[in-house]
Amino acid sequence: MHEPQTLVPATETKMTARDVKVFYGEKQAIKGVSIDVDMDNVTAFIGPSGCGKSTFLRTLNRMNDTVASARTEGTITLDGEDIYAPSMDVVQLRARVGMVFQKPNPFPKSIYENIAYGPRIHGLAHGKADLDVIVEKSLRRAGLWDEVKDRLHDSGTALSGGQQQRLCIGRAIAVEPEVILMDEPCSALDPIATAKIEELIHELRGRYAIVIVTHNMQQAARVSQRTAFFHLGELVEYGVTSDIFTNPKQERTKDYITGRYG
Amino acid sequence: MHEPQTLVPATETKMTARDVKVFYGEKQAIKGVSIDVDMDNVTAFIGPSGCGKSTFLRTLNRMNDTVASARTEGTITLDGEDIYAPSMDVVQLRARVGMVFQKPNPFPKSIYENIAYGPRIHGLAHGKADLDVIVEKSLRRAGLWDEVKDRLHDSGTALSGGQQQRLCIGRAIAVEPEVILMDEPCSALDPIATAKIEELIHELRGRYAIVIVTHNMQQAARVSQRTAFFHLGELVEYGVTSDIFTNPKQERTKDYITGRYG
Amino acid sequence: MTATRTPTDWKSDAMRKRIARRYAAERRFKLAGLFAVLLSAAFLAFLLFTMLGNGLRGFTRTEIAVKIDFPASPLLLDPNAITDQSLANANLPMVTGETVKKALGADAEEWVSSTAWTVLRDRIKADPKILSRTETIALPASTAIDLAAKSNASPEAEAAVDRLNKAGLLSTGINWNFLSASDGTDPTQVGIWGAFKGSLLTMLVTLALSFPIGVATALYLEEYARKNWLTDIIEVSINNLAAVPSIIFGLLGLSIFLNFLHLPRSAALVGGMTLALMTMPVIVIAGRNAIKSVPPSIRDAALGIGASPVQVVFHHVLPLALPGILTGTIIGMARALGETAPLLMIGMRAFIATPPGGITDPATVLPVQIFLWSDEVSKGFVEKTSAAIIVLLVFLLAMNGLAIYLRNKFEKRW
Amino acid sequence: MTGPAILLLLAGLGAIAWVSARARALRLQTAARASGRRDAVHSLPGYHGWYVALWTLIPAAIFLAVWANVAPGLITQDVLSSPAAQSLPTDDFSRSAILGEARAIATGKQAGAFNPLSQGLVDPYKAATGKYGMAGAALALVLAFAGGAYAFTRVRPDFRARTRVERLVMAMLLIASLLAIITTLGIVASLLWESFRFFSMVNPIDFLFGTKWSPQSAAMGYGNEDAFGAVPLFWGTIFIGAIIAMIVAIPLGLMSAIYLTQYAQPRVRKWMKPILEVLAGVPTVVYGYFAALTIAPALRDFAVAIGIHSASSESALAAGLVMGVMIIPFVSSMADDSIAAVPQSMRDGSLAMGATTSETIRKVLIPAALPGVVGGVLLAVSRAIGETMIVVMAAGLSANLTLNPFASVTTVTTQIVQLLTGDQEFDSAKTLAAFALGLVLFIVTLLLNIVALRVVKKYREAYE
Amino acid sequence: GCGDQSSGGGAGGTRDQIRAVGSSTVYPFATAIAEMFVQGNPGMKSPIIESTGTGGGMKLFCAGVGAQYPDIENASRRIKKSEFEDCQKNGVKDIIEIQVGVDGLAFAEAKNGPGLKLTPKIVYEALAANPYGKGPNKAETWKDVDPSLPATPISVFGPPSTSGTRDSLAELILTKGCETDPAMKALKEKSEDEFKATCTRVREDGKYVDSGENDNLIVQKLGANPNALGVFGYSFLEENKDTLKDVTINGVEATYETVSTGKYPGARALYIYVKKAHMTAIPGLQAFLNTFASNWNPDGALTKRGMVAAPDDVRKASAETVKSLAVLDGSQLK
Ligand SMILES: Nc1ncnc2c1ncn2[C@@H]1O[C@H](COP(=O)(O)OP(=O)(O)OP(=O)(O)O)[C@@H](O)[C@H]1O
Ligand SMILES: Nc1ncnc2c1ncn2[C@@H]1O[C@H](COP(=O)(O)OP(=O)(O)OP(=O)(O)O)[C@@H](O)[C@H]1O
Ligand SMILES: [Mg+2]
Ligand SMILES: [Mg+2]
Repeated sequence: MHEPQTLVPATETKMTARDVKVFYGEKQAIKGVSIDVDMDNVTAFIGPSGCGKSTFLRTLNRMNDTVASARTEGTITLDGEDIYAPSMDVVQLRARVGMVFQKPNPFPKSIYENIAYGPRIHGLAHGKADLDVIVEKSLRRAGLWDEVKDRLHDSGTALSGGQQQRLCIGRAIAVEPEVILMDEPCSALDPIATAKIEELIHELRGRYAIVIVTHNMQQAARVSQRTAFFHLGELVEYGVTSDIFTNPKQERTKDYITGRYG
Repeated sequence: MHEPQTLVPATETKMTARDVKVFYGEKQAIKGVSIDVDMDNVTAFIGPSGCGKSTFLRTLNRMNDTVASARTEGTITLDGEDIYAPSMDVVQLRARVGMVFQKPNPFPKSIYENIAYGPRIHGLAHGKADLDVIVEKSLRRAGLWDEVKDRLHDSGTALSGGQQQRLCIGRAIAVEPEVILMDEPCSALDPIATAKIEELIHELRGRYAIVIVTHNMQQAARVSQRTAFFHLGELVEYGVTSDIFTNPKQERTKDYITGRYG
Repeated sequence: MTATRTPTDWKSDAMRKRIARRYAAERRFKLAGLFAVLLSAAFLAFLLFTMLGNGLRGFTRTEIAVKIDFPASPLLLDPNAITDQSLANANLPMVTGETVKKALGADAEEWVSSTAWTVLRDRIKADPKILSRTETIALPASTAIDLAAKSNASPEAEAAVDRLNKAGLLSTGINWNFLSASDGTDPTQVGIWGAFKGSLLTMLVTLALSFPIGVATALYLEEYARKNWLTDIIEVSINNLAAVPSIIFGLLGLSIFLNFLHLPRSAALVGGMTLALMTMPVIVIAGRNAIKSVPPSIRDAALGIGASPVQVVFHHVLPLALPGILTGTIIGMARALGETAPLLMIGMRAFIATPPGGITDPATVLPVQIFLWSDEVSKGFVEKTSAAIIVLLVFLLAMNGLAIYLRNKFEKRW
Repeated sequence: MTGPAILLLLAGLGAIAWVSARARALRLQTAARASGRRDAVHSLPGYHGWYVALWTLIPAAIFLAVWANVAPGLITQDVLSSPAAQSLPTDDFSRSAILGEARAIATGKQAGAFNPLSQGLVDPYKAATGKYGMAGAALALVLAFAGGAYAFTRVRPDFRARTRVERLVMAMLLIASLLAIITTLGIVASLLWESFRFFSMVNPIDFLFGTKWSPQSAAMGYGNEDAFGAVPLFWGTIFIGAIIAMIVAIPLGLMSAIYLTQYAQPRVRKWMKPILEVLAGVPTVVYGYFAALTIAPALRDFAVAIGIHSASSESALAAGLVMGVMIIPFVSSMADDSIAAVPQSMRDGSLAMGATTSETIRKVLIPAALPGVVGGVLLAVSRAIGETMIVVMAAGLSANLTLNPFASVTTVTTQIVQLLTGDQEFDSAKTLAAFALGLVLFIVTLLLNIVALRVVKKYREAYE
Repeated sequence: GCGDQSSGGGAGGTRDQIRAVGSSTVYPFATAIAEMFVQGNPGMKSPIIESTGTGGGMKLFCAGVGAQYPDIENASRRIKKSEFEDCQKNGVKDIIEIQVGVDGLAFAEAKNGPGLKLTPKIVYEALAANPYGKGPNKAETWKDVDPSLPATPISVFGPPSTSGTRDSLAELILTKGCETDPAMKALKEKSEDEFKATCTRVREDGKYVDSGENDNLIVQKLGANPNALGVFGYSFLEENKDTLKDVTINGVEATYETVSTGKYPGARALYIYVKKAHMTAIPGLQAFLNTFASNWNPDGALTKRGMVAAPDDVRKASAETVKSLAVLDGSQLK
């Protein structure tokens, strides 16, 4: 198991959210959340079920647009650009802000095609050889290459749960995004697979801005440098991970972390 | 969080498995496993992904029968009766050995109907009032009553992930089974919901024989009195939980528990 | 492995162009979809409007008011002893012709429908005392006059209409007879009721057989059948039956239901059974797709609390698959409702002037009636054909409406 | 006793059996439950009720079905031996006509006698009917009681009534699916004999591989050679049904389904889907007139305008286009259902990669929904192959082996219908050719389906 | 028991309804008679008239004697020897043949058509597959056939080869046209078969269009295509005089008189066949035949519906048959 991580002085703020509110129809799911995501630190979102972690995460790459009833207010920027501005191109935004879902969702295509999908639609590869290189590199980074290199043309759905999740991470990496959002990427995985993915997060850190939602506080402590604690759609506390876990400022955070909550 | 549990002298062995082998087509997934499950202690199955925990769990209530390619050998008894004997009624067996799945799978019916379904098909309730009592009791035991008592007629699928899982546990309890099998019941849950379910397991212990599959070793340590460690389809080590975690006899167990594995 | 890639430059010109192209493709695709929907809908609208344009006139008819002086007419009837037979013997057609001539002029016999005398007969039957009075009776106009009054026809007919209009003798009313009568040979007197009832009975038989059998087959194949040669044979037969031309089902119906089982010819029962064989595969195929898309976790959940396989299917799988099954049923039944070819072989392409009383009585169905009328010599049948098509479409809409209501009711997300 | 009365009585008995067995099971089970182990009780009382009710009803019903077939014979026998029957004519048909009339009068279906002889037979008929009716009813009741009593004695708390009842349900499901095989056999059987006779007149090789179809040759008695080459018909079928119609139906149907599931408001989809389904139910005569009088002349003018002077006013294109419109719903509804059934997570996965909606649809949703889409297309092709009216009216009846869509072609089914409904005598090669065509078409589609099953089995992909 | 003699088909052992099957050409006349029959015989159920085509009808008709088999066959041609034998084999021994009228065969074109004037010879040369056995027909326009005609392309909508109307076309027009050539007459003596093939086979290159049984459709198509010629039942011409005009044959116009007297060359006999064994068993069958007989005269109801009355002597003979129920002698059939 890994040691808790120490905060690196942020060099570059990648994304900012200011007073973000999300409504599902009448119901408000996010109540004015402001957060900064930087390149060099991993940000973890924790909080009880239904507090709005996933919802907030999905506002960061506008995946909430696909939910008919969802409505977002406030400003979110990526490199200073407002991502909800009409001039913002959603397709490009999503390519720049990749996402890994809680439940692994490989396409019912071959492993190779799963990875190649993104580079193909974005025209990142020039020719087959180039694509092969991208696929190999992405699978290597996702820690899956050795396990699947001999069966790249098997279906992605034929892999075990942990492998599927790594495939999805590889798929997200393949388009070289700038930010990676992960929604409970390890909840379906055993400790070994989890450890692999955590290792991967460490490796990716610094190259990508990473946001991870997790239920597992140990995991949050292990992989993140900043932690945001959500409760009932509010951002209760946001700060350096080690502070949050050892010295929470808010009573609610403390109660949650020590399990006295609910 | 709970303290590690101490073993209670077993009063009654509920289920025994002797030299159980399971094959998926040609592939052997379980390689001769023998285990006893007793009424008073919670048994936890741990092991890396794909080692056969779920497969073995599913042989205990013959859910593997539903997989066309699966074939089971060996003897498994419930109260001394061979559950694979031709005279055994599978349906009744499954009513006696309840199961909670990893992925919450409520029926797309109302919360009330989700709970009431089992008692109805097994004729456990006499009249509506009786059924109401069963539903309330089961939901209370599953720690869900307070959250849903005002919307019993909403759909079960409209609940959050953690609530759905508790609903499924409630559904399993409602038919008053003798054994409850839980396949990673907390993997989708946050710590609070997890704590609730662990509490529930404590409460249920002694009344039902309980077997739980988990990836979370802390959880295994918290809730179980006996732990079985599986690896590649073999039962590597089986014993008192505290022994396994503090003093494993097998090298493989030790490696896994300390995370040096894989 | 090559050197680490530089992060993608999303702002580059090439990338911008590419995105613009992709958006253009996206718009084109969406427009293509919209175009497809609108085009299909436009076809339907065109067909419907054409039918309505031609057919609505079929629901009205032109009548000529004729003053009839019964005592003076050459009718040999005793008002106190009116029977069907005495009416039949009274040579009413001739009498009607003479009377009309007397009232409207020498060439007027051609103006009233050749079956106008049945109106007189019914009046006399209803009230024999009429025989001692003079009464103005609205007689249905002949096809020529009817057409001339509604649109345009031969100059002679137009002239006659003008004359009648001037005299104020012409009136147009809703042709209730069209909804209540059955097949006939005079377009002014025919009705759709017999064929409608025949279609109704036939569809009931078809639905009663094909729906349960189709659903049962789909359930068996998807849920219970082991994958062996028998299932393969069943599967292939069903897929193949869907491709068998309907006339062949007619041949099958002829040889099995009529020649072997000796069921009555021309009956809705046999028609329904034949069409059921044709509809069943459609329901099975759609049903299997629907059953397949019920998530396995639902089945596990039910099995896990001790539901038997039969309970799992009937309590959980079937309700969830029902919308898809109903889709299959809708298109299968729609096809059966419009089918004529197989019915030909089992004797339903026939002139049947009395509505069927039950499923074993001789009957015909709407599409056959339409087909027969479309081949009639008399021009008066043109609008009747269109009107019958409207009735068929209304039937179809009602049938679909019911199924769609059910489908929407059962459509659930999980 | 009359039929409806005895059926009603049986239904009543069944209901009583159900209620009493259920009550008994409930009582016994309550006792058993109170006294001990869980597995002392097996099935719900309702299942015991059904078990006993089925035992009461099924044997009696089977008996009645048999009896209904045997009794009339016995009754007639009885009547024939009555004195009034001695004066009946010997000729079979008049005799049975009189008997039938007497029976109709006896059962009240007919008021007066058309044939005076039948009046005398009414009373013997009434007597015999009464006698055998009573006998049948009594036997049925005895059977019902025996069955019910046997089953009733088996009601015990741990009796596995549910298993038995469910076994019957399963048997019924199996029988339902066997019906498909029976129908298939029935079709083969009803075509085989006539086809055989046809092939004894015409060489099967000439039939299957001949490229000239000219049934007038045979019809008018010019001999069979060169007359029955079925290739142009099969080509016409493929050309119209599988090529032209599909070129219309697949894009329109699939794009409609895509638009409705992915782009349109749910409310629009709810309305448009059923509206499109109406297209499948418009009678084909309507399409036929539309094709022949609106589309075909327009196409011919168009063809002439672009310089194809040979264009005929009957064209494969006209028939195919209209047929394509007719089968749009087969493609659109089935595709709609299966696209909607692709899990949302697939769609989210693709969108989150930065794919546009159309890329997601084309590259992820359609491949995942392919089995359903293909199923719909197959149904559509099947429907197109079976269509006759549109072809007769718009594509003509001349069997040309041509690639020119503006030429007149004809299809197998159309020829079958024409041959069967024509004025030619039925035993000529000409009419029998219809059966041979049907059989060959049947076998061809059967083979195609077998191949399709193989292929589908190999490439079936699951996404859950 | 030896089975139930009184059962089989229908409700009960007998039918109280007349059933007729057969030709779609006779169908409209039979239905008209059915209607009049019911009106004249209140209490009788309406006969059921099926339109199956003559051939299919014969098959049903000859399948046997009994309630499940039809009583009457409507035929647009005479019964064939093979069919008669089939009947005999199945116990349908006594068949009554009644000619009920004549169906006119009319040639027509659109009102604004070129106004063709035809003779059997021209029709033959325009439509034959192999005119006079001298090789495939190459005529493209009417002018190619006869210089007096306009140069409009040949395009004829006519009955399909399965139809009885097509037989009439072959017999009444094509054969006559063909026989104008003495060589063909000689051929007739030599080889009946060859003669028939040369004289009645119609070209299949799209100039002659088989048009199904739906004559209304031909009428509509002619309206849309002024250059085309249509061949169909006389009644359709009469009903559609506002959009069509007749085409003279040998200078004779198609009118009721010319057709019924046979001056207009296209006319063929229509028959009904009745099972004698059913006469006593099916109520109303005799009355039905009587209704037919009283309506087939030149001023009768059938002619109003477009049928052409048979010549006097034929009508007289038919009326006699209806009375005497004389049975058909199979030996004179072909
Ligand atoms: N599509 C939706 N429509 C309506 N309400 C929604 C929808 N999705 C989520 N919600 C509601 O919004 C709130 C926040 O949901 P969200 O999924 O963000 O929670 P979460 O923190 O991710 O929980 P979990 O840990 O269980 O995944 C919840 O109350 C949920 O019920
Ligand atoms: N239906 C199946 N068909 C074939 N092989 C299967 C099937 N289900 C499981 N297996 C295989 O059997 C082995 C044991 O699987 P099982 O699901 O029991 O693992 P597990 O210990 O529960 O893993 P996890 O922790 O990932 O759930 C694995 O190798 C798996 O690939
Ligand atoms: Mg979430
Ligand atoms: Mg598992």
